[in-house]
Amino acid sequence: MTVVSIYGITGVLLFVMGVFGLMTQPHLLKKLLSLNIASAGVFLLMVALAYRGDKLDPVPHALVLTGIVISVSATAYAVALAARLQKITGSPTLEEPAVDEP
Amino acid sequence: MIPVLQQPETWLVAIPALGAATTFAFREQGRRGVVSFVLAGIAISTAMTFAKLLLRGPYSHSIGGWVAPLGITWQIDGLAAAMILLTSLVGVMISRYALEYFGSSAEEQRQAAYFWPLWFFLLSGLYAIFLTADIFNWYVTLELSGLAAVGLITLSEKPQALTGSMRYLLIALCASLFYLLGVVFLYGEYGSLDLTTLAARIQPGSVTQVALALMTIGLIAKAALFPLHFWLPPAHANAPSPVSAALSALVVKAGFYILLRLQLVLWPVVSTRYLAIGLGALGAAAILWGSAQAIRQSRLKLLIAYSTVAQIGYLFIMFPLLHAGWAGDPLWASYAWAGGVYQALSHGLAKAALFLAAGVVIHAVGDDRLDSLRGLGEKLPLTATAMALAGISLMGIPPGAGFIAKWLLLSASVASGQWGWAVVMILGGLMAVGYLFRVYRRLLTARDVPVLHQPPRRMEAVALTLAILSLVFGLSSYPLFYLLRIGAPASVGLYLEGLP
Amino acid sequence: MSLRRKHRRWYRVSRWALLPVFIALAVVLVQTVLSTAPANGELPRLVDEEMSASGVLHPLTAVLLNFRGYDTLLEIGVLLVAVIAVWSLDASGKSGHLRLRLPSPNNAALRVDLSIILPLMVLMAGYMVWIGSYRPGGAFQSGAILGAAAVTLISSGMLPAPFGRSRRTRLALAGGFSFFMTVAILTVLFKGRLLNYPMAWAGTMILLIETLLAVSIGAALAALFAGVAGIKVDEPGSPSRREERGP
Amino acid sequence: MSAMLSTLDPGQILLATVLLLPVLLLVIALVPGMADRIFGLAPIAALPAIPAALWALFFPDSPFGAIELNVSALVLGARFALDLGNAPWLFFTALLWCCAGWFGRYYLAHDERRGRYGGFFLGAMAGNFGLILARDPAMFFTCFAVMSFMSYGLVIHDGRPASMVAGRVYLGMAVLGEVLQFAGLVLAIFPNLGTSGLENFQTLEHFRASDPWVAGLFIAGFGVKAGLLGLHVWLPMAHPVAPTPASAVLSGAMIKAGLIGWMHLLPLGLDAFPVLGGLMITLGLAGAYLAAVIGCLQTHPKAVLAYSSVSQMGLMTTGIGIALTAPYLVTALIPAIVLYASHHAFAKCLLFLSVGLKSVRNLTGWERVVFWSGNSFAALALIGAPFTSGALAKAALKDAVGRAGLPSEATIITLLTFAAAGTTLLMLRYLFTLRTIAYDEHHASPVGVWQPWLVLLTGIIVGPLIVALGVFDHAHLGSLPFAALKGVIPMVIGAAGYGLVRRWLNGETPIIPAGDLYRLYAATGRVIGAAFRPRTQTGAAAATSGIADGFRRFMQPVSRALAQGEQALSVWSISGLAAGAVALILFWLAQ
Amino acid sequence: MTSLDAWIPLLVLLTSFVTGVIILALGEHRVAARTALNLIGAVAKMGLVAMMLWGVFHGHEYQTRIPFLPGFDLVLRADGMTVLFSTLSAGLWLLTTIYAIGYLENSPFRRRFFGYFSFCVTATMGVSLAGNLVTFFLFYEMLTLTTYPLVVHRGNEKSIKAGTLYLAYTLGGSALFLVGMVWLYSIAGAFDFTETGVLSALPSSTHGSLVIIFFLFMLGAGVKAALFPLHAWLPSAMVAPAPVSALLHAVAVVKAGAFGMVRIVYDVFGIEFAETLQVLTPFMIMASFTILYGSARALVQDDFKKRLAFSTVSQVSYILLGITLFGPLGTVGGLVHLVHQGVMKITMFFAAGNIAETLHLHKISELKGVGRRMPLTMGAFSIAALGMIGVPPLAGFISKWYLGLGAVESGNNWVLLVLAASSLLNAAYFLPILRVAWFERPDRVWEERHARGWLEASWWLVIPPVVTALLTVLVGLFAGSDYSPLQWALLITGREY
Repeated sequence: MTVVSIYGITGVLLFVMGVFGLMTQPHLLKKLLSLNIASAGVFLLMVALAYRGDKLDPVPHALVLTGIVISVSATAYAVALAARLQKITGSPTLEEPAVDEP
Repeated sequence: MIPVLQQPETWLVAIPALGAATTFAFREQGRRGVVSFVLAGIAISTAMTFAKLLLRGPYSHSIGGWVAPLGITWQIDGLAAAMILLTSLVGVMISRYALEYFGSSAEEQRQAAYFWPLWFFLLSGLYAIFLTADIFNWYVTLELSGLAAVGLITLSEKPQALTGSMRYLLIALCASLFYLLGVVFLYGEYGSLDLTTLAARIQPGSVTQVALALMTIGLIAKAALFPLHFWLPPAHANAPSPVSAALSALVVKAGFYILLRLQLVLWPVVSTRYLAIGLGALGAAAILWGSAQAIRQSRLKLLIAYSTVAQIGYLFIMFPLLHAGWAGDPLWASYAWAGGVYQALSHGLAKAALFLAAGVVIHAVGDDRLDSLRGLGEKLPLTATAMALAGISLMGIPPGAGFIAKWLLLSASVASGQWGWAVVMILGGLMAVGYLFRVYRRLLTARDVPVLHQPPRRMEAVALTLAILSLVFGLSSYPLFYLLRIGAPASVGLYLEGLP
Repeated sequence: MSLRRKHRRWYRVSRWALLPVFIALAVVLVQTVLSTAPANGELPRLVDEEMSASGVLHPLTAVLLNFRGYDTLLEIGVLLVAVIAVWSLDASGKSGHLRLRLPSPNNAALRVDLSIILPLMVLMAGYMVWIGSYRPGGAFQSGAILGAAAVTLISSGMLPAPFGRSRRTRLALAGGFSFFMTVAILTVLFKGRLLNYPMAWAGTMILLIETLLAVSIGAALAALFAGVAGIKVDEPGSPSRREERGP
Repeated sequence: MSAMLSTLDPGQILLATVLLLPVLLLVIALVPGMADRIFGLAPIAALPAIPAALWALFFPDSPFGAIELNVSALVLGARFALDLGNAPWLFFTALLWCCAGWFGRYYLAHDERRGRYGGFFLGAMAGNFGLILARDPAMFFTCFAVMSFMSYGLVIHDGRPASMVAGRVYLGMAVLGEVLQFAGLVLAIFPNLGTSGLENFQTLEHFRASDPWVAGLFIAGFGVKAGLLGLHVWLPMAHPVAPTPASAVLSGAMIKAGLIGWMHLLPLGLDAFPVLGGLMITLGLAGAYLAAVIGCLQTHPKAVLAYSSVSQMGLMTTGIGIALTAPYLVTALIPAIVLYASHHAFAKCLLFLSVGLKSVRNLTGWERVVFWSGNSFAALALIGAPFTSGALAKAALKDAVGRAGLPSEATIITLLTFAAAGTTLLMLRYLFTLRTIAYDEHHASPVGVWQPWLVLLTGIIVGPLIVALGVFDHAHLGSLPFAALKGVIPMVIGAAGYGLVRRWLNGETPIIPAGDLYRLYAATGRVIGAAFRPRTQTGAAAATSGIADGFRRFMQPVSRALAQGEQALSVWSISGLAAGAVALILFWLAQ
Repeated sequence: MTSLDAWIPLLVLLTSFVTGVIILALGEHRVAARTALNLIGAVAKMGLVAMMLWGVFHGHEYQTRIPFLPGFDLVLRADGMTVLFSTLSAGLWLLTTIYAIGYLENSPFRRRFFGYFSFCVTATMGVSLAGNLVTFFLFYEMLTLTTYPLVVHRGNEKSIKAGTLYLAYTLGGSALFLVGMVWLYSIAGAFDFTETGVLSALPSSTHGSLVIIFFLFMLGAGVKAALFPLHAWLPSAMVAPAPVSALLHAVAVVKAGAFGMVRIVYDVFGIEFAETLQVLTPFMIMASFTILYGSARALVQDDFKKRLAFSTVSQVSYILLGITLFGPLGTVGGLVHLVHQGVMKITMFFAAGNIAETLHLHKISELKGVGRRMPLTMGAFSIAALGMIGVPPLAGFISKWYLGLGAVESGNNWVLLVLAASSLLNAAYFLPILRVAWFERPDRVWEERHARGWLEASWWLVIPPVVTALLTVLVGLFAGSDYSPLQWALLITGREY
């Protein structure tokens, strides 16, 4: 088991955990955190992959950077949205379920 | 000037993006001018892109002059052109509509101030999606358009819109991660992000399969395929109407488009037909489930949104048909291909028309309960006509464009002996009749309604134009098929080669 | 049983049902990581080969702003979209979403600290842009520092809060992206390819772009922060500051 | 039009006039306000037919002798002809129509609906002439139908409930007859059809029945009109309620259309259908006797006359039956039947008109004498008393039958002979009931009303003779024992019989109501109808709403399930589950 | 001439389509303009159809081809059958338009009504002009959709329900048709309608599928033709205004279904090939049953229009009966009934509408003495009713005559029983109407005659039924002439065998 594998496996486990959290955590902030964990997992895997071979691969790094910016942007917006939601609905969670009886 | 004229595709991305920045930075000043400029730009660039395509055949554009796999490459062929056509048509129309939709009240002006930049970014993102052939670039463009789309939904400050968009956002982000994970695996396995390069290198293998499966999951969630569609109806139904139109007509197609590209390039090599059948089964379930839900709704926009869920199902039935064709007679695959793309186009036009018409209704009577529609047929004849004409396409009745799509898909399924899909599609058509006529019969009910606000004629005209377009494409498929034939992969091009 | 209660039960049951599914997912993914083929090293080699033409010395920057500069261009767009979207949530700009209690702007210690730290941060940011061409760094790092500087200012009450939506701010926000996009389209005019910098100009242009981008990114990050964390100041007289906003 | 006319020779113009004159008058009558004026012209419409018929009868070789008129554009290629075969029919029919129309002018002069009556009268007349002259099936059928349907208006003329019922029965039976004829015609053509199947169907001869089933259809189809036993119920119901002149033509002229149909379409002289022939003989004779018995029980003179018609038609039916059994006899039988038909027509017409006459004239003095003696004479003629036309007709009939060589020949002749007893019974009953008809001064008519009556009286003497001279060779005619006093025997029996039963017959209401079997048919019809009658809701409507209800009931849980399903899917963990499951399935499928 | 020939079929469609569009675009209150447009359109269409009639008779080819899908063109073509049906439609459209103008005087939604009315006729003409299945299907569906607003025209609960039922049935049928069409094309490729059919050349291995396809087609078209058990929409669609019912029953929807069957049997499969496949008999039986069923149901209706509706159910199946009787005579009967039924039925609906509109009577039992109040209307009705019964020499007789001959020719003598029973039933439900109307005394005092003059109602309302009644007489009485529908049917039939 190489270092790459360890990072990689950690990455995917983080991803799965994050997604699991997203699915199961009712609080919106926790959902967002879960998402960030998941994306961190993916980024970790990317970085790990860059370390394979004899030469450091700059491409995944660039991709991760891009990914991070996107992730930051999305998270910021999501937090704003969550805050707005809480202000309007008074609840930090999404209604379960979303669909009302027509 | 010559190089500009030679690369019209770049303007498709650049013009709306610059328009977005401008409308953001300068807000009210000269907005109409900027919008007109952008729309004209879109129209001209689209036309020129097509002209170039027709003259030169399929071509690629290596960004920065860096050829793949180092750089990002755009591939412009018939399929991309078809989606660009849809985007331009619907985009221009929605823009025209939005100019009227946001009125002069302070509140509406504030909304408009954010609508335009977000909307132009969305357009730019969509063009970028349809042009590119780089799997990571797709991630970026998906995020760009996705984030813009969510932002647009929240312009409607209704609580349902906010919760809907929150769901949408979370799902979209999660779906993107799935997709990205798949991209990472593919990159790890083949060392390239370029689709063409990948196509050359790809081999069956567990990593490949998992990667493709991950990407597929992400994309079907973005495309709102059953059972991952649940975010769509609240989001689409509660957004401002031009936004709903854009979402249903264009944004969900993005996920489908990428999946189709992957399918076409990679899957003939690696995919098993069971995967395709699985997707088809989800599509079939979507048709039935979405239609059944639409029939139950008591709000117009929810009904239309569920109709989108159903209509997306047709797109996915294309996949098992493609595979059946590849396994059997390539002609069948080409039927499925042409039919699937046509479905994307026809649904886009018709659904945009419907949502825009719904917007007119809301403008006129203040809400979109189905029962508020009673007697509106007489008060808003243009809008009612738009709904009716758009519905023809959705129901798959000639001369709606949806008929051509359904015809080809049906032909493929019958010819390849896959009767199940045919039955579902026919049932779906009938159910579409079921939910659409819930609308129409209220429109035709005799009731004297006081229209609260006479909507601007232009809004009605735009909806009607789109609806008529959906019939125009239904009357003759040749123009689109000529376009689509350019650079169609050999595996699906047989039918279109038969064009005179 | 009411529907709502029914859902709660679904919720509980489905949570537990999720666990095995996700464990299976994890197993599949781990297996996939383990069976990923070794790198073929093609891309790093290509990057190396083309470094000379990229106009920069650092491969990461080369990839980020030249080879895959288009990704970066769009990514800046994403950032801008996020800002617009956040602002749109609170269209009036009157109130933020979260309430922060600010220290008094008259706090002398804070002022002194800031007067030292802020110039340093700006300097650092400039350095980051400069160094990006041959070492890890670049517009993002620089922008992050600038953003942090702005956030510091905001949370110390020195910058009008919420972060103003004046045209100047908006120009700063949109400027980087617009410039980048304009350059991209200008290269089409001259070279026929999007973002195809003339070889001789590549370095300069990238530097220019990075500089502007850094400003924009910084502004964007600060705007995001301000948009999310609308500031509420309890002290008298503060409303005048709170009301300051773009036209 | 003139070009068309110029291609017609004078004979064809005459024929066209015969056919078109009633139609033309009818069309004019449809113009608002014209009906009442045209009403009086009805007898004139029948006039051209009389000379035309006579001409054809006696100068067959002249330009007016054998006329053919083909109008291919009409219906399915219409063909008309006037020749020796149908001239006698046209002759007595036209005369009857003329007299009845003439009589009607007086009889209905005060009737407010006389215009309507005139229209129907003209229509029926046109149909009657047309069917006599038609030589192609479509036209024949057309004219037959026109006559039948137009007569309906005559039957229900006064609009009283009894008339309406009678009209309904009449119409029902008429339609039934049409339908049976139609089926017969259609079936009959097939063996004669050319290979291409699209050749024009030329003449009625092509449609002669060639197999027993088709013949059976024709027998029944025309039997309705001819009052074949079992199908005769409309006769005794319709005749009493119709205005007298209408009854006269119904019973005298129109009833013969059935005979004409049989003669055209049964394979007389070609094939022998002994079973059907036997059936017709049986029904005919049974009808002759049974009708006499039932008729005797009637209280209204017109009902008695109607039964008499059934009875007389039974004898003619017997003749046809024999012709069907023994084809070789046709040449002798047909003239005999024609003669008999004409004789019956004149006599019956006069008797009917008498009923009317009595109600519109206050008979006193010479009128009374003339009336009763004329009636008696007609009655005697009908019975077949020696030296009357009836005797001549019966003699001709029996003579023809006598050559048959049938096993039952003697029996038939005997039965034919003794049918006269029944007729005697009926005539006595008629004369008796006629007395009860009272003078109605509201409808008093001028003396002119006697004119048609007197013409007919002459007709009874001369008319059959003319026909006989036309259709028989004179030597044969001379040999007929029409003066035989043997004929008196059945009369005596009949008279005695009437004397015996007379005391029972004095009730106000008939013992067996007119229309005898109708009650039975109606009851059967009601039973069958009840089976089809809807309960509360009509079948399909109930089924539809039932299905709709069922659908709604079925949809309620489905709808609920859909709602819950969609709600469940929007629960994060469940959708996550779904997503995860889809993912795993896709992984698995992708392998 | 040749270049114009290619345009005429399209022009025939456009005359009513453009009219419809302009009418919809005009305001509700532009009565005069609308009336003028309607009449101009109808007359223009008549003229063009007459031109085609003349041309087809003299061997001209009228064909418009529009590329639709690769391999499939939209083909508008005039052949014998087309001309038969389009002459009927164009003629009756003119009359119905006149009638509708009078009927809807002062009622709401006239703009919508006349707009969709024109579209409906466009669709019908399209159905008749269609040169292949796709084109046929296109107009067939267009017909369904454009008729819907007419069915629900009144916009009340009842008409909405009827409309829903109508849609459920007709679109369900279309789905079957669509499946059949796709299937057939997947077996046989693209083809145009051809006299004597095109499918007989297919290998015998496909025959099993072809049988099923035939059933799909016929059931698909059978819904519109109100074949039992697919007929329930028709009686309930009676809630529509009278001109709509008239058009629906006589020309448009029901007839399009029947015409579709004709096309399928003759020009797709070919009657001889269909006979080889042994698919005709089931439909013969279905048609026979429908004939009897419709009549039996009509018998117990007291609602005037309902009775007529069930009568339509019965009468239209005569057409199917005719085309499923193998042999030229049956074909002639079926084809000629297509026209005859239209002329007769439209008369009846005009008349029923007149009575409802003028005297507000809807039940048969209320019609006592109507004949005297409205002699022209009732006279027209009577002629049509007698024609329906098959009384010679009216139109219905001609049809029944050939149908009967056809039955014998094809060796299905039992069909005669059906015809006979049906005629009796027809008589049983039509004649009482005549009796009540003509011979029973009115039990009420009628309102004064229409204010406009000596006619019993507005002349817009009276002229059309009188004209169609005259036609009923003329097409029957002069069936033997060279210009009668019968001769045309004979001409067509000659080409089909």
